[in-house]
Amino acid sequence: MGGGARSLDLALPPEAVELEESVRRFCERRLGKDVNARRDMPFSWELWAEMAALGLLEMAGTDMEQAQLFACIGAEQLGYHGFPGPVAQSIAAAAAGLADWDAVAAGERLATVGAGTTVAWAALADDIVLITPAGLCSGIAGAAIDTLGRSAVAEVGAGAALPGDAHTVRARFDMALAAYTGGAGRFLVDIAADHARTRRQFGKALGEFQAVAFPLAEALMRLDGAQQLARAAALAIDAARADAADLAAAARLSASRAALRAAFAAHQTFGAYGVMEEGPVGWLSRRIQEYAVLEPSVRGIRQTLPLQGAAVLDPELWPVVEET
Amino acid sequence: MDLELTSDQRAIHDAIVQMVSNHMDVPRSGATLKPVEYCYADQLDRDLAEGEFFSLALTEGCGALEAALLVYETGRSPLVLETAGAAFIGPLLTGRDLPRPVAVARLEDLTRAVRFLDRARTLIVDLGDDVAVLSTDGLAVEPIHSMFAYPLGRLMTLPDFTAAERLGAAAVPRLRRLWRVGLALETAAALQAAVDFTTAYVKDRLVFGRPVGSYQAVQHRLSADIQRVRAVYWLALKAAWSGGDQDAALAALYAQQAITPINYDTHQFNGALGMTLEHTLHFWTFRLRLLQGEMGGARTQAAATVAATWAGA
Amino acid sequence: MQLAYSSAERAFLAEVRAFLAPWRGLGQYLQGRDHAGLRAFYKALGVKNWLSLGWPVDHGGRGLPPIYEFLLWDEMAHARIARPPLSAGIVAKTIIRYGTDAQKARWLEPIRTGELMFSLGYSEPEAGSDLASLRTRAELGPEGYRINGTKIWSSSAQDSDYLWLLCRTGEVASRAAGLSLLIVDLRAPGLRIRPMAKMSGNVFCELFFDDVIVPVDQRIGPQDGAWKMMNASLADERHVQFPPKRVLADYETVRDWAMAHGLDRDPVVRERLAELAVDVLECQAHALRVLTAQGDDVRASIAAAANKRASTDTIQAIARAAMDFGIPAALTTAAPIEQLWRQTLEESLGGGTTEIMTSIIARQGLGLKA
Amino acid sequence: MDFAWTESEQAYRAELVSLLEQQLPPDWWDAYAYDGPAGPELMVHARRFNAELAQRNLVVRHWPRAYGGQEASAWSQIILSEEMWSNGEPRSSLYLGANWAGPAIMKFGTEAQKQRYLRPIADGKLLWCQGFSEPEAGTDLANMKTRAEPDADGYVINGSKVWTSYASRADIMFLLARVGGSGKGGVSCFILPVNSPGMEVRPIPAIHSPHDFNEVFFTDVRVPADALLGEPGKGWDIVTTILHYERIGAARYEFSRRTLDRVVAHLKQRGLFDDPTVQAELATALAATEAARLLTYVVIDGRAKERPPGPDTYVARYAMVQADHAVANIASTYLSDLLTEQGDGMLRSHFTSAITAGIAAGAAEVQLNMISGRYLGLPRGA
Repeated sequence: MGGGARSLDLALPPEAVELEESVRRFCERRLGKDVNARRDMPFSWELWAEMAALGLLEMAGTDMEQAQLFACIGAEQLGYHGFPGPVAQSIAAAAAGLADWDAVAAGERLATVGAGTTVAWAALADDIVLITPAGLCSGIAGAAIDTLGRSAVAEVGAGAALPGDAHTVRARFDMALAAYTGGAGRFLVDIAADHARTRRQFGKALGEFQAVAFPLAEALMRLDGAQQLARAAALAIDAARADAADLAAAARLSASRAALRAAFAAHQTFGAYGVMEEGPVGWLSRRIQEYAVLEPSVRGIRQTLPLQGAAVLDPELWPVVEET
Repeated sequence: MDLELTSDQRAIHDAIVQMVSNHMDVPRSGATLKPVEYCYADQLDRDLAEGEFFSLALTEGCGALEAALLVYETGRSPLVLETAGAAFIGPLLTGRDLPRPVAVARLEDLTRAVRFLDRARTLIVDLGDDVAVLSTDGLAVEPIHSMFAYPLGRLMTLPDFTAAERLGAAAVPRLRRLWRVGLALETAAALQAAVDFTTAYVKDRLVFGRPVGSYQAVQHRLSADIQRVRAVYWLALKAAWSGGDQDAALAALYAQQAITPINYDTHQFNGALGMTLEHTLHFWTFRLRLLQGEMGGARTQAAATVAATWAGA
Repeated sequence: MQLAYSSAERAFLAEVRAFLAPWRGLGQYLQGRDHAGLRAFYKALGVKNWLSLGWPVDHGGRGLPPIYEFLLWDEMAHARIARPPLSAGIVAKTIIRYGTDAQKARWLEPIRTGELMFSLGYSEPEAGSDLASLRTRAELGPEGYRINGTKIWSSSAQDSDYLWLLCRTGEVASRAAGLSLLIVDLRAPGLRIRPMAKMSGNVFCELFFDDVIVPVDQRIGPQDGAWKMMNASLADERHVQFPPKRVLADYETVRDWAMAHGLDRDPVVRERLAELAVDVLECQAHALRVLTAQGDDVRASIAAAANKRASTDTIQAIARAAMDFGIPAALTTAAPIEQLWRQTLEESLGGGTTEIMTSIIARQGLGLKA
Repeated sequence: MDFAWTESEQAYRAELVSLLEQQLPPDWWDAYAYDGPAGPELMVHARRFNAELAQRNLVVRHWPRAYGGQEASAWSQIILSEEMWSNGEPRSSLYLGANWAGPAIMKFGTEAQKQRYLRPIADGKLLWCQGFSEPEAGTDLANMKTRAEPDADGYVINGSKVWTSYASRADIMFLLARVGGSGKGGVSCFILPVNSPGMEVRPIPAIHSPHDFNEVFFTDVRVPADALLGEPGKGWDIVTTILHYERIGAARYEFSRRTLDRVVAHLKQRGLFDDPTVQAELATALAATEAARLLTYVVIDGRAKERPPGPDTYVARYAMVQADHAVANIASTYLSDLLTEQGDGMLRSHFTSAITAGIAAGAAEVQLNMISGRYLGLPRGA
């Protein structure tokens, strides 16, 4: 009965689909289609610069229409492929008022964003942006810390104030991290489902066991919800909605727990394979968890998120369009 | 260590089980739509009293464990009977048998809802810094109608505790310990009964040409549930045996945390029929729901567990 | 991608809210017992022509896109007034698709005006989730269909006019291929209705058919052809079946209750409420997926399964949390919390169990045949 | 019913505690045990440690006297396991021999096999490994492909095993290989030295440890006829008996319990201990470890009374996995920086073993399947 809704439309604009495709092709070409190739890929300046050349970071720094939606789509894809480096953090850093942002956008300098005393990618970054209650300041990297997520964590001390708006940086940080994390979770579900379709046990495909299939289906369901929340948060940032940061924080909490659920289901699906160093799950699941725990943390979101529940579908929060 | 009942304990256990099994019939509400709130096991109460089972805790050669068996075994019936207060908490706290039923409550809950209060003849109150034991004669009790499958009551006005028997500050931790164990025993019993009931149902009920219980999604959840149930049982018995703060808090904590998943799983697997008041399942479900909130709920037990384990240092 | 509303949609929503205001709380937890009130309400909707928002114009409808029905029933769920009636949804839409001209003329108008209430006769004591195994038989004879068997789980049969009956006209072994849809007068001789009380405080009915006669012209669509029609009508109704504001309403109830008792100052409660707030937002995201997937059947089916599962998971999580906060005030029947909890226990069973929804996602979303 | 340890059990535990205090170096967790009982430093240390144990008659105290034991009860065995596992299992894979390989030989072996293996086990000289899992047969052992073809003087083994803990440094392997038949019927047990010609051990680095897992390849490995334990094709009975013991052989709950104390110490140091959310998680995890403990004791009680093994074992094993995960989750949520190489060796060791806990000795799912069938009596799926 009737066609689709026109005012509410989840289909991505053609340019975003194009971006998504070009990031996918880039990742498959440079990281390899095979998970085994991706897993061991360390951060590399060359790879980072090539990624930057896709224009994703540069776009995140503009106020082009739907720029953050594009950033979100790009971060999802890079997360899906486990692209090494401060992807989400760079998208957030675009709003931090860095003096050398152009070089960061071009992939020549590396920027990261965090809070507290330990920051992911700080061991490699040229620019560290710290979100503090008093606003933004630059961070000074101290000792590197080896972590299971292998995201170049370092101790960080506070430096000079930065001009950008902390609220905006935080909103983009949460949104982009939600996208990256959700993408990573989806990758884990996909490879686990693939394994479950092909591997046989007790005379049946593994995926015919409800104990295997259901946790993966639940993770998929959660990830699908989280993906729409992250995209909605990006649109809210683009539309300068006053509560955009809250929606972004909600999206990050959603993506983080969905991805952790996906990681757990994938670990279980792969059994012993799932815990191998060269195994398909561990490298990415540890990064997902690391991103959840590092400040500003998901726990912090639970403590501060406004207890509203209407932000996605409330017509009064979204712009008005004329029907075509 | 010996985790089997001694032959004396076995004899007591079997006698209780036999008596309980004589009183398992629940009057049906039929098509009247009048919900059965609870069915009190009056006859079982009389039978057990006649056999002096309520005095097990103070009987020579018996003690807390034997009384715990009584609380557990009677708790498996869909009919409700007050045993935790009368046979376990009361005698072990005061060293004497108290007029039954015995209601136990925190001061702050007295005017809200207290299990058994509308039938109780003795009320034990945790005053925070003291314990009061008083007869309910002359107390202004209002029965509370709920679907929670227990008799419930509340006090219209607080009594004069200065006139009541007071056990002193040292009795407070003792009461809480015993209360937690009683709570865990009652919970263990209702959980076991609900899971047993559900297990029997899913073996028979067919869906898509197979028994419901042959689906792995059902099997695994019920299996995880039975692990929880057995854990509650053993934690409760160990706590009854040891009388330790930590054991009691752990048992109550594990018990209260096990309720939510088991409530949902048992109802999910009993399907639509499990939702009707003509089914027996809801008696345990509602009881468990009430037990879950007792003594401040799992969070209070968690705090007590931490305090009993890692205080100081 | 666009998240925005047209001015016409906004205006419609404003009109809906104004209209619903006096009816707020009619259905309490959506299965209230005030059937007289409910009838009056549906008739008032009929006057607004709001029971037929999505019907084609030439069948007396407004021909509006699904978002209008969604906005209406979503608000309705938030205000705890009523669920979309079977009559104007599945029944009318099936008649529009598959009915004869005479059937359209006979049934659509009184449905559109809210005069007829229908009850659903699908489940049986031995066929709950697995409808293809149902046994209630309809034998075609000279006087019409002669029906024998038992139906169960019909929510409001004691207060409705007609039953939308799924029954077996083919061989028992024919499974889904031997089922037909009939409209049965609930006052027909030989039909006995037995109400049963549920834990939620609501009622559902068992229906016993003893040689109940149904005229042939009350069969909708071809004999033995029910399965396809049922699936089509389910697809038509996906966007209004589990409205996210039902979930929001439950959440707001618990949140406000917790705050009124000062529980949100407790960090454990506070964090749990934040988790629930995000669950609620996820439900909205799933509803959005259902609403925008109309026309793409696989995507819509996965989205609908996810939406159902997410909604029931969340309303149960909300109710569990409320009970876990564990203060005695939650337990008395006067508090909204315990009613919520009892109601939500059954939500994961009706409308396709959680296991079936998960299975759909596993099969269609991941290609896993569990 | 009595939950107390006897005086002699308490004395036994005290003896073990003091032995461990003497024998384990002060930097034990950080320098030896951080990678679990299969870590190279630990395996080297284990040879010294095991000699000390043997000297005190502590390796096989629960065995019959005829084989070097003292006929101590099953309770003394669990006390040993508790003290060893919670200290990172300083025996390394000696415990495989003491817990089940030895008992399997006692029950199914020839007199010559008993003579050959039991005394060296009691003397603490053999580090074992088990060749069960295969790339295509993880939890589903009946699906294994490794074959042992009979020839004139014994058998020729070809195939491969995977996830074989300890193999790179063990002395001896308890191997499952197929003699004839398919399904469970062809499964047979062999005992052979790990350095047998044609056997190649290749480590598989895992996220939890670079040392825990190995692949083992067999290319025309010739073993004498007396490498076979029991009858050919009857290995399934042996395996089900010994796996039953293995499921709760390691007192993992005690390791989790003591790790939780360490977690608490760190949380206090960081000012996180007073957080009510943290406290709720700590209490829940503690309840899980103590539940697993009691459910294990129920099984031990049955064994002490020589009752046939029942489905309680699966319940206990599943509870242990839950306890492991509960403790590990707290550590990884609040102390994740201590789980790395520079972190806290005990936390790291516990965390990494908890990751595999759901997988080792039959995945958690298999335990649930067993509970469904054997405990609840639910019908099998189609």
